[in-house]
Amino acid sequence: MDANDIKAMLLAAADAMDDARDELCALDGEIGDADHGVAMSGGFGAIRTAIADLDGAVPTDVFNTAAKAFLNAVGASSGPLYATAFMRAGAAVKGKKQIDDADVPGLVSAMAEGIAHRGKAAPGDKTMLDAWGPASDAATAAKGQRAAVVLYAAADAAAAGAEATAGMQAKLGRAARLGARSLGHKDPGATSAAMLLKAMAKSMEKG
Amino acid sequence: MDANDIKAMLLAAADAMDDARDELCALDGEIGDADHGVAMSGGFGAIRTAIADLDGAVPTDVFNTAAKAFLNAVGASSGPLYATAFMRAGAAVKGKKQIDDADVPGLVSAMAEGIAHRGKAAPGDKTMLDAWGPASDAATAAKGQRAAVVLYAAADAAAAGAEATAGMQAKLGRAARLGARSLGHKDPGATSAAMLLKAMAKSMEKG
Amino acid sequence: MQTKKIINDGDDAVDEMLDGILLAHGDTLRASEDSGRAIIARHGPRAGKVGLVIGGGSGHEPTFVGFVGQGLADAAAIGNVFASPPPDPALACVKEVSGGAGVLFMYGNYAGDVMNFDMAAEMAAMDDIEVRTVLTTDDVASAPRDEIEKRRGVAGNFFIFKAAGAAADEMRDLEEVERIARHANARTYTMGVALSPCSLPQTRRWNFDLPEGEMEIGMGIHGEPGIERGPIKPADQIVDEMMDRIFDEMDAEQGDRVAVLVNGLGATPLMELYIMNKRVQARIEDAGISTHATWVGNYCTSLEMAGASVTVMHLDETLQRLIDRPCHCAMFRVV
Amino acid sequence: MQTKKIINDGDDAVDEMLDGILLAHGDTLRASEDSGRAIIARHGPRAGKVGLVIGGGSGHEPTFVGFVGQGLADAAAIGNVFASPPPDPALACVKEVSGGAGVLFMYGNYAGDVMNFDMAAEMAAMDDIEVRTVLTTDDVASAPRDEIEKRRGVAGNFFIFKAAGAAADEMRDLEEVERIARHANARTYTMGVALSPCSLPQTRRWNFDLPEGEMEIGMGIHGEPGIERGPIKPADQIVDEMMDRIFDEMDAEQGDRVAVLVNGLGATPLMELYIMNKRVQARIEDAGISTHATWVGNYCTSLEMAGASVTVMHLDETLQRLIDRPCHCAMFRVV
Ligand SMILES: Nc1ncnc2c1ncn2[C@@H]1O[C@H](COP(=O)(O)OP(=O)(O)O)[C@@H](O)[C@H]1O
Ligand SMILES: Nc1ncnc2c1ncn2[C@@H]1O[C@H](COP(=O)(O)OP(=O)(O)O)[C@@H](O)[C@H]1O
Ligand SMILES: [Mg+2]
Ligand SMILES: [Mg+2]
Ligand SMILES: [Mg+2]
Ligand SMILES: [Mg+2]
Repeated sequence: MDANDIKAMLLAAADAMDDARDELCALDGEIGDADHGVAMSGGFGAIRTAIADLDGAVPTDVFNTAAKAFLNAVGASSGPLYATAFMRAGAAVKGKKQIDDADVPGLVSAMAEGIAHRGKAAPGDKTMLDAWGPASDAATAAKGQRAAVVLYAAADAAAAGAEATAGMQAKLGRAARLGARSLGHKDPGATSAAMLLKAMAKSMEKG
Repeated sequence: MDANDIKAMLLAAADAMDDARDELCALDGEIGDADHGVAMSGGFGAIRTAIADLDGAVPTDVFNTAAKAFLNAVGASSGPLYATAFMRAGAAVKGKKQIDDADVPGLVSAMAEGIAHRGKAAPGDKTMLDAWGPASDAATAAKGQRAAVVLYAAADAAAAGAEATAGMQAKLGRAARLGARSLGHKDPGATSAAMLLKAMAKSMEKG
Repeated sequence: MQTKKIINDGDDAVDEMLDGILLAHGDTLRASEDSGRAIIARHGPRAGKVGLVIGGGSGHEPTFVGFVGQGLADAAAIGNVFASPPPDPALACVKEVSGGAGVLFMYGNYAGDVMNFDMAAEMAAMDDIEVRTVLTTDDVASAPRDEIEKRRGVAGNFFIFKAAGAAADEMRDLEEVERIARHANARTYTMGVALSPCSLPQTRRWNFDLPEGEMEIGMGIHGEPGIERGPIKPADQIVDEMMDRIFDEMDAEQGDRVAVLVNGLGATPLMELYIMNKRVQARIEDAGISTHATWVGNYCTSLEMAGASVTVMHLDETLQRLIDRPCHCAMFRVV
Repeated sequence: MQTKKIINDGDDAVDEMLDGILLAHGDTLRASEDSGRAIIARHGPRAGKVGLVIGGGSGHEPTFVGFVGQGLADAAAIGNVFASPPPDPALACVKEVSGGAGVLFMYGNYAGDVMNFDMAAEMAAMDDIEVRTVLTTDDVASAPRDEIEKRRGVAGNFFIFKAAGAAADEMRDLEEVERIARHANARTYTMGVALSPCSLPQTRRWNFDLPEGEMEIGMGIHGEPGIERGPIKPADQIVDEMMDRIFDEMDAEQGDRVAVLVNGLGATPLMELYIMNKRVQARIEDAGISTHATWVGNYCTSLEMAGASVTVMHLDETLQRLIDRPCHCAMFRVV
């Protein structure tokens, strides 16, 4: 898999975020400030534009470009979190022109670590880390299988993790002030994380 | 009929305005600024309070007290118009302790003249004068009959006049800017005028 | 269902508001002894100076009370919500601010206000105080040009009062202050647009309805119906319709200067007003004229109505000097 | 159905607003060369002075951009609606205002803002500019007292930024300005109430719902849910609930002085804010303390949200001097 496959993956994610924009805003409205969909579709929209004119790049360039584009388009909480995730992903495959299936679990884990590092969230805090954490574990467990399989495993784990956030009390982010009132609502960041991974898996399957 | 009968008449009018407050505001909302009911119930409410502690007064005192009370409680358009109407009524019966049936047409006409003088409206301008004008004519025509009969005649004429305002284009007041768009809407001031006269007639009948 | 308001008894709203204003701004404002509805500038009125008395219904704050202060109005007579004040407070204002040089009444051209202020002027005459009156008629949507005398006064009051107040502050005589006030009014043009109704504290019902997705151009600041209702348009189109109409009234020559007010009616965020201002300024530049000063914010409101208005004052040397002259009001300052 | 707004493309709203602001206030504000989202005070930043950089999401105007100017903030980093600015504009602000004495970041305590401004601070460190950070946490409803570090910054920013800006304007060093900023934050208490939701320009959907007849006490300025929802109460009761909570936090002694801000969230008329102020001042007097200065108006908004907040700053000699110190911002002045 080369830089173009990474681009394709990000473009698929961007489309998914456009489709989910209003749904994610509505989710964020329940326990946050109703803009998560705007942030994610805006951020990936910026990635779409930025990677379009990026020729002869290696995967790391694509990830670094994505990181900068997302960060400056969005700000918010998701900006630094995903920017760091993409920078870590870029670092994880530094120097490689081609990425093979065995690298994919490391990519997912690197993104999860970036988010954990930047956000200082703990598992169970009801954040996107509760999707990315399980995704990372599942990807690692699926190591050795085809990239698409690894990503589907990660996506499924992220989806389960996102579902589980409904049962968590928010400890960080805007929802934290809610305490018990945040129960019963899925965390928007965890939800979008699952959607992203699914879209990436799909595109990997095709490509 | 003495000062107390005048008071009773005004109190009856005050109750009528309270009942009609929201209806008159709604009418005013269609072609004006939605406050005519507030002005009329507020103005007559002030009259109610002012004449309460007014003992051993002659009719003129009652009318003058009503004029001042209404004016200062309301302002707006209706304030000066009804204040002037009441001052003219007071002048019309100046010096009298008792008012007999023959004085009543003069009272109604005095009020109509006061409104015409203060507002400089012409018949057909779609104002309260289009109720008070016909009321004055009807009262004069009914001269010689019992006070209640005179007032009922005035009230009926006012009601008919108010209905007719729906077919007029406003030339004065807030509705003037509407031109043709004011067609089909009854003038709130004409409507309240008819209600007032009816309440006064009723109270005269009883008393 | 009642509209949502943070009030106590709706009938007390105006008086409680005035109490709250005097508590917040007691350093610059006081109530007259004769009437709690007559708000007087602590600094401003002085011997030999023409007294400027403004006023009208409540619900337009900071108009009128917010423009009382040194260098602007000497006093404001305050009516009930959307209702002209009665003569008494206006007369109380006259007595408090009269410095022997006469008093000028300035207020929007509404039937009720005219009747009440005229009665006050008659009473003042009995006390040998000369009172002149200048009505503001800046709302270009409120009547055709050939019936200009029927037009209403709206947000343009801000500029018109400011010019007259500055002229009085320069110690010009009544004749001159009146002349300048008329001149300022003649050169001030406002167009408004409403997006939602407002509601009176006493009724807590919407005073008209404006269906979802619709706006009304030319609506009055009391919710008086306007000239055109239709679906909400993009900001640039709304501003273009306003500016076309304003330019149409104002015969400006290349290089002329204007002062601009982009005014919010109450519920419209600053973000939207500044987006409008971007287009307003572009149109002014395209017209080959230039903006001397711009104000953006809620200067003449209609309670919680959503909407905005654009006012353009066509400056000349005199008006520019008067607009720039410092003033210190509770809710407005030029330094 | 879309909410009613006077905008063009919702995604351009923030940038068009900033253009409109610079067109109206170009005499005091300019954009940085490096970032159109970094708004710099033309007067204020100078050699040897600590640079004060504030910022946060848009939609709260006049917070933050309106408080940029001589004597207050030197620059503001502007984010999307309700979203922290990215590090770039914050870094651009730092470079523009750094006068060799270090830079202080001040902004509300929100996860997103902390992450973005921290990244900017790290980048500034690479350029050997020392940046310190003070988070505002005045919203007493946003977390219990034992988790005070989790509280959000809301309308109290107004007082806290003002104090820090004045201290920097007095040419105090970074250490001292930071100390004063923390001190000001620790003595500033805000309680808010919301009556209606607001909507983002990009979605034009209500960001939460607040049924007819209901209000929510303690709601955040981004519509984050508050602490108590129920039927709308009379103004005096609402203010009492707010003041009880504020007094509960602030241990004032007889004769202490406070500064008061009665702030509108966007769609609430001045009439209601002044009615609230009447009660606020009564409660302060009953508590045996006194009000040094009061501001009433829209200072920290949530787009078109209806509602209000009350902020009390517990003054001491230093804070009183700093609050009184003149400042000249596009949307706020002390003279
Ligand atoms: N410290 C954190 N660590 C990890 N994720 C976080 C953190 N803070 C917030 N988030 C995630 O960010 C999401 C909200 O993102 P978004 O709405 O775009 O930003 P904002 O909260 O600034 O409006 C939350 O649902 C949560 O998953
Ligand atoms: N010049 C006038 N002459 C007679 N009646 C008038 C005049 N102007 C207005 N009115 C009457 O006043 C009524 C409106 O009164 P009101 O709503 O209380 O005052 P405002 O128009 O100041 O809000 C109109 O319906 C009309 O009948
Ligand atoms: Mg959010
Ligand atoms: Mg009316
Ligand atoms: Mg009225
Ligand atoms: Mg946000």
